[in-house]
Amino acid sequence: MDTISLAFYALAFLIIAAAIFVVTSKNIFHSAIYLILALFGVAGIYVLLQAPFLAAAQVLIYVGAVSMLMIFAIMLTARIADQTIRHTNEQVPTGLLVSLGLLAVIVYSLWQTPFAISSDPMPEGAGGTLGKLLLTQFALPFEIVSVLLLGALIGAVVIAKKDSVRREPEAPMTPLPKSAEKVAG
Amino acid sequence: MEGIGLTHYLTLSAVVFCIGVFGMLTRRNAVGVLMSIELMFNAVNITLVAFARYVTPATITGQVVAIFTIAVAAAEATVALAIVLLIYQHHRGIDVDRINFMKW
Amino acid sequence: MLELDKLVKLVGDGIEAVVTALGLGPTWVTLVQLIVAALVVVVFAALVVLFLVWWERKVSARFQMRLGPMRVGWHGTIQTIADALKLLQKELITPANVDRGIYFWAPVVTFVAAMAVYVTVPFGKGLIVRDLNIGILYILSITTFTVIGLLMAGWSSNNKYALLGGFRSAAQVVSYEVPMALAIVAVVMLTQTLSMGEIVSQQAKFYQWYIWRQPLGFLIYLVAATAECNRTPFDLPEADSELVAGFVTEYSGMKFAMFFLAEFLNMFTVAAIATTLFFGGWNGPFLPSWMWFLIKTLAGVFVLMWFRWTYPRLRVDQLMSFAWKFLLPLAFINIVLTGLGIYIFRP
Amino acid sequence: MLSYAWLIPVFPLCSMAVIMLLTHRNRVLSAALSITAVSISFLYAWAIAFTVWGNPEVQRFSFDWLNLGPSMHIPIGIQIDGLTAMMLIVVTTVALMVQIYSLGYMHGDPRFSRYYAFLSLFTMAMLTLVLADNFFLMFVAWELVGLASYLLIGFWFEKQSASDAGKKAFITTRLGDLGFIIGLLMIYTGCGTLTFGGVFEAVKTGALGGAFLTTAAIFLFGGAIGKSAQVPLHVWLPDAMEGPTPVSALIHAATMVVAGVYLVARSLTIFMGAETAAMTVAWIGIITSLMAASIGLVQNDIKRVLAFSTVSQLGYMIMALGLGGFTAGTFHLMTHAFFKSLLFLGAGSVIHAVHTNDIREMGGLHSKMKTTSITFLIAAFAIAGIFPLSGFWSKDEIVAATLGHPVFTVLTLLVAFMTAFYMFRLYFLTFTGTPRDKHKFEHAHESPKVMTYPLIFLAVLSVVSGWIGLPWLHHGFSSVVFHEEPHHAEFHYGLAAISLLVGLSGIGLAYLMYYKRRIDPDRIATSMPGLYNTLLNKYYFDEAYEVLVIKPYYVMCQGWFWFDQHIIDGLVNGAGAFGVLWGRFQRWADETFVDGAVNGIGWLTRGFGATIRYLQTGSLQNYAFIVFAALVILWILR
Repeated sequence: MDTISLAFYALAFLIIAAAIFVVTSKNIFHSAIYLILALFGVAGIYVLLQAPFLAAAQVLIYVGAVSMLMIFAIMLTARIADQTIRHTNEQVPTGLLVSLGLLAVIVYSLWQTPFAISSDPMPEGAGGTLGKLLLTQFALPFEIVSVLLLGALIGAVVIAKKDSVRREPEAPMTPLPKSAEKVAG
Repeated sequence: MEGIGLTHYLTLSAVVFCIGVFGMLTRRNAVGVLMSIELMFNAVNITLVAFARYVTPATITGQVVAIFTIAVAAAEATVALAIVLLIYQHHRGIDVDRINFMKW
Repeated sequence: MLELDKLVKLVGDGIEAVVTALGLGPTWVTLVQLIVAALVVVVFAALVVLFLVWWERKVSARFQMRLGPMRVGWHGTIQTIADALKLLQKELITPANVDRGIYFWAPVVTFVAAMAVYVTVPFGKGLIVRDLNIGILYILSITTFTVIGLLMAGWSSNNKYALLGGFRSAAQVVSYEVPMALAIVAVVMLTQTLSMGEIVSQQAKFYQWYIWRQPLGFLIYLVAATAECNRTPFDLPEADSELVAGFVTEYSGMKFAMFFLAEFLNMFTVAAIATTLFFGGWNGPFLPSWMWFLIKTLAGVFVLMWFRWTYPRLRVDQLMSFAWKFLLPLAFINIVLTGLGIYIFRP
Repeated sequence: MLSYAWLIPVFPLCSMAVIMLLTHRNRVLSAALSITAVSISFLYAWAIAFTVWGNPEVQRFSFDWLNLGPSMHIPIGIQIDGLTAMMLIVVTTVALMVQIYSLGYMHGDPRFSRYYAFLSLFTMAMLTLVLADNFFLMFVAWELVGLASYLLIGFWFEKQSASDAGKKAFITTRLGDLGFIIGLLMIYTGCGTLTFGGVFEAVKTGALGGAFLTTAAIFLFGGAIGKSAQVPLHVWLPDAMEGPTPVSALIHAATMVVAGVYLVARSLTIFMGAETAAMTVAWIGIITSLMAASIGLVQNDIKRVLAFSTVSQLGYMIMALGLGGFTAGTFHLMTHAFFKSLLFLGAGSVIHAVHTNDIREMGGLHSKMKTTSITFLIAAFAIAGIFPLSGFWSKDEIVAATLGHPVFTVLTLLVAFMTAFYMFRLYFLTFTGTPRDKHKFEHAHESPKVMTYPLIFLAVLSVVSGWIGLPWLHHGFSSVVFHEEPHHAEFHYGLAAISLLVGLSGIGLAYLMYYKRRIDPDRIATSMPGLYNTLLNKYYFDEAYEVLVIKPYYVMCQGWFWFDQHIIDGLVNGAGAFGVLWGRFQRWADETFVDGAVNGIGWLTRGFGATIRYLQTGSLQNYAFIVFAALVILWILR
């Protein structure tokens, strides 16, 4: 067994195990940590697939930003003692069935499909080719994604802003009537 | 066994994807659902990068698309988590099966 | 001169010879070499931290017109070692209601993340573990794990101060990572490469240092980096007057030491990156390259210490608005200016 | 530089927009903006003039504005030739002077900023009008100047007479514009284009001609009649004097009213291609001129005298153009713009000093207002055609243009005589003699410098602007407005002498009557009461319109009102009553049959929905489950 295979199987094991923990862990915070592990494993897979730039981007964005957001959301919406009685809904058996069915379907079809494997060399360098592609052939999608991110940013701010929840104004403090003061005095 | 090929990566991707589907279908916690969806995104990304490596290595368009996926996933996570926070403020809880006020 | 690259090569060849003699393949050669290199880096890092802790105490003392540690060793030089020994002996207290697994792993993640950065830091001529072609990007992404560690610690301690500390640190680091990354992007626009080794080799001469072409970028980097390693005036995550000790409140003994270690390592890392990106890395006349690297980096560390003992702490809302409303636009302006400069001056 | 000439109207446009949107609260800033903008245009206009006059080629710059296929294609653009350059200079010069002058005149007005915004709007529109290279853009600008004129006449809209005058001006000129539109449509039908070049080409090659062209030209001239206040649509101009006096100077003396003259001059090729139309133009011009001049003899309102003088002089120009005197008409246009705006501004200065328009309450003001008086005198000499002021040269060209038409020559000289007379009547009554209203005289004072300096500047122009037409210069003024081919009447020393003599005799008569008081004007008036009253009441034009147009219109309206009230409403009410009855029946049918069916369907639907609503759980995960399950099932079933 060569190094690549070793690395692949190790990473695949890591990813799948972590992913299973993500979906089954009772504690949602643990799920998040396992998610980070799985995402890190995926970054490793990218390295194996000779996409180091993408691996770094994966870690930077998923681990650095998306997971962080998840953890934030968890911390803001749950407490450590929050051991909910049920962490899954009543769809577990049927869901399992469908997932396995889907897996069977996908695996069957991809094993049946002959892919046109090409043996061209990958381009040298880390991000150069990618950068050129992004700014030439994919310039339009690139710009659209930028706008999308901006829109998501603003949208998220607007949605999550405290003021967006319309609260009833609190009843103003009515001053005591004069007579009451006298009585109190 | 003759090395690791495209099929291996695709199979791994399929497994991760189906785990994600399972999580999405069964987690009660909304953030949990979101995390499952992130898993599915990553499964798809593995596919894209694997195709870029094995099918079109010269023009690594798959990696470009993967970058777009990551960007879109980030945007999706941002908005979704904002919504989650809002729901939490309204309902004091983010259990997806309790957020069914759209029914009937 | 005292260049170390020959020595490194010698050791590497020696390992190759030994491993091959044991009848193992080239994969194992690389593996063993890497392990040895990692050990060397860990030892080096430990030494650096020992030195830095002592130095910080001395510097702070001088700033306050005190002497600092004087008793253990010459001018208290081995004071830190004594402290480390004390910490090692201490009992590892695990509070009752913590989330055990995460509580255990949090310092490890933080420490490993802090260490892993050194894979691609060029300490001197030929002194780099792996000159990755995504070098600087690698460093940026690995450092994000530090925050994960902090968040884990904050959450798992089941303590409101710890949680708040974790929160603050995560928000702060995520916020300041953006201007920092953008400042680095401006440099990368000039270098046209992400590899640390190449970036250093582009700055062989004094006038080629990128700080001359990126003064604004350097300032942004400096501020953002100070925030990244949670130093004053951005030390809110462990603001002891408000949060006891922030996310480390519930940690003791060796686990506390790991956080401590990671913090000082981060400081060194930040200064090392600044040296590499802006101050020509290990390039310099007369002295051996690794010495130049150390001089420049320690000067950077000194600046950070100087900040710490000079400035008061920011308020948390000021901290956030400073990052998003001032530093980020400034970083964008810097990128635009850099782009314009490249457009004008490159043929 | 020429290709950026479109910027000239853009500066005032910008200043208007900025004043309206931003600076309308700050009067100093607004005025400064407006004056700066028009100054830039002024400098640019002069620069363009010097470029063009050295190089008499027509420059055109245009782009597609509306392109609806080959049948409907309207480009807009600008055209710069000598005539345009001359108009640019006239417009920007007078506009600049008036805007500076207004600083003093409108000082303290509560709507000061708005005033400047309107002035900018007007300047922009007028500059666009003269720059246009086609009838379409010209028409747009034509309407815009009309709008600006309306806004400025009614600027003091609190005064009933001012707002009425604004409406009168707008509606009256619109009548002319109707003719203009019809003329344009005819031309467009005839040759399929509205660019000047294209239309003139069609006329020259004979593609457009005969009775069709004549009709089109006369309709086109309708626009000029309205805008330039020719008979019978001249009635609005005297009323327009209700606006601020600088506005009268700018719009109703120097620029907008000459738009009609400009239109005729610009499309002279069309009129030259249609004899009858040209003669109509000439006749209307001379009739207007004669009539307005005669009215001017007896008016007592200083601004009205000037207004009728304007109408009269416009008639002059129109007549000259109708007789083919392109150079004469445009030359007089320019000189008239300078001295008439000077006269108006001088009158404004007087009004500013004594707060009345009635010359019977003035007198002897020369001692109090030296600058105003002297500049006014210069302008009066200029309009009377006294050598060597500008009016002499241009009027002489007009007289020369009438050679060959003896009737016109005689009438022209008669008008010249009357002009000289009433101008000096005005001058003597205002500035000399004894003050007739002591109180007002006491309070009179010279106007501030911002008002007198423009007067001096315009006085200089009134003197020198005629020298372009000096006979010993090559081709005289025609080389400036070079249009089609050089066309220049020879200078007639005899004619010049006669017209000078006529002017002098008019002045002499006025001198005798109003300065020396040798002849009593009142006795002449009482000896001819019919004529005097006719003139004083402006030939009863307004009354005639009242009787002939407005009264019948009212009667007709009342008739229709009755018809509407009784016949139409009766029908409507009857229909309504029937509708109510029918509706009652329908309601019964509706409630019984239709509602039954609808309720039945609703009941059915509700029952069905109640059964299957359990499918909609509202749970996202349920839906997702169904999606993926369906995927698997579909794959299996494929």
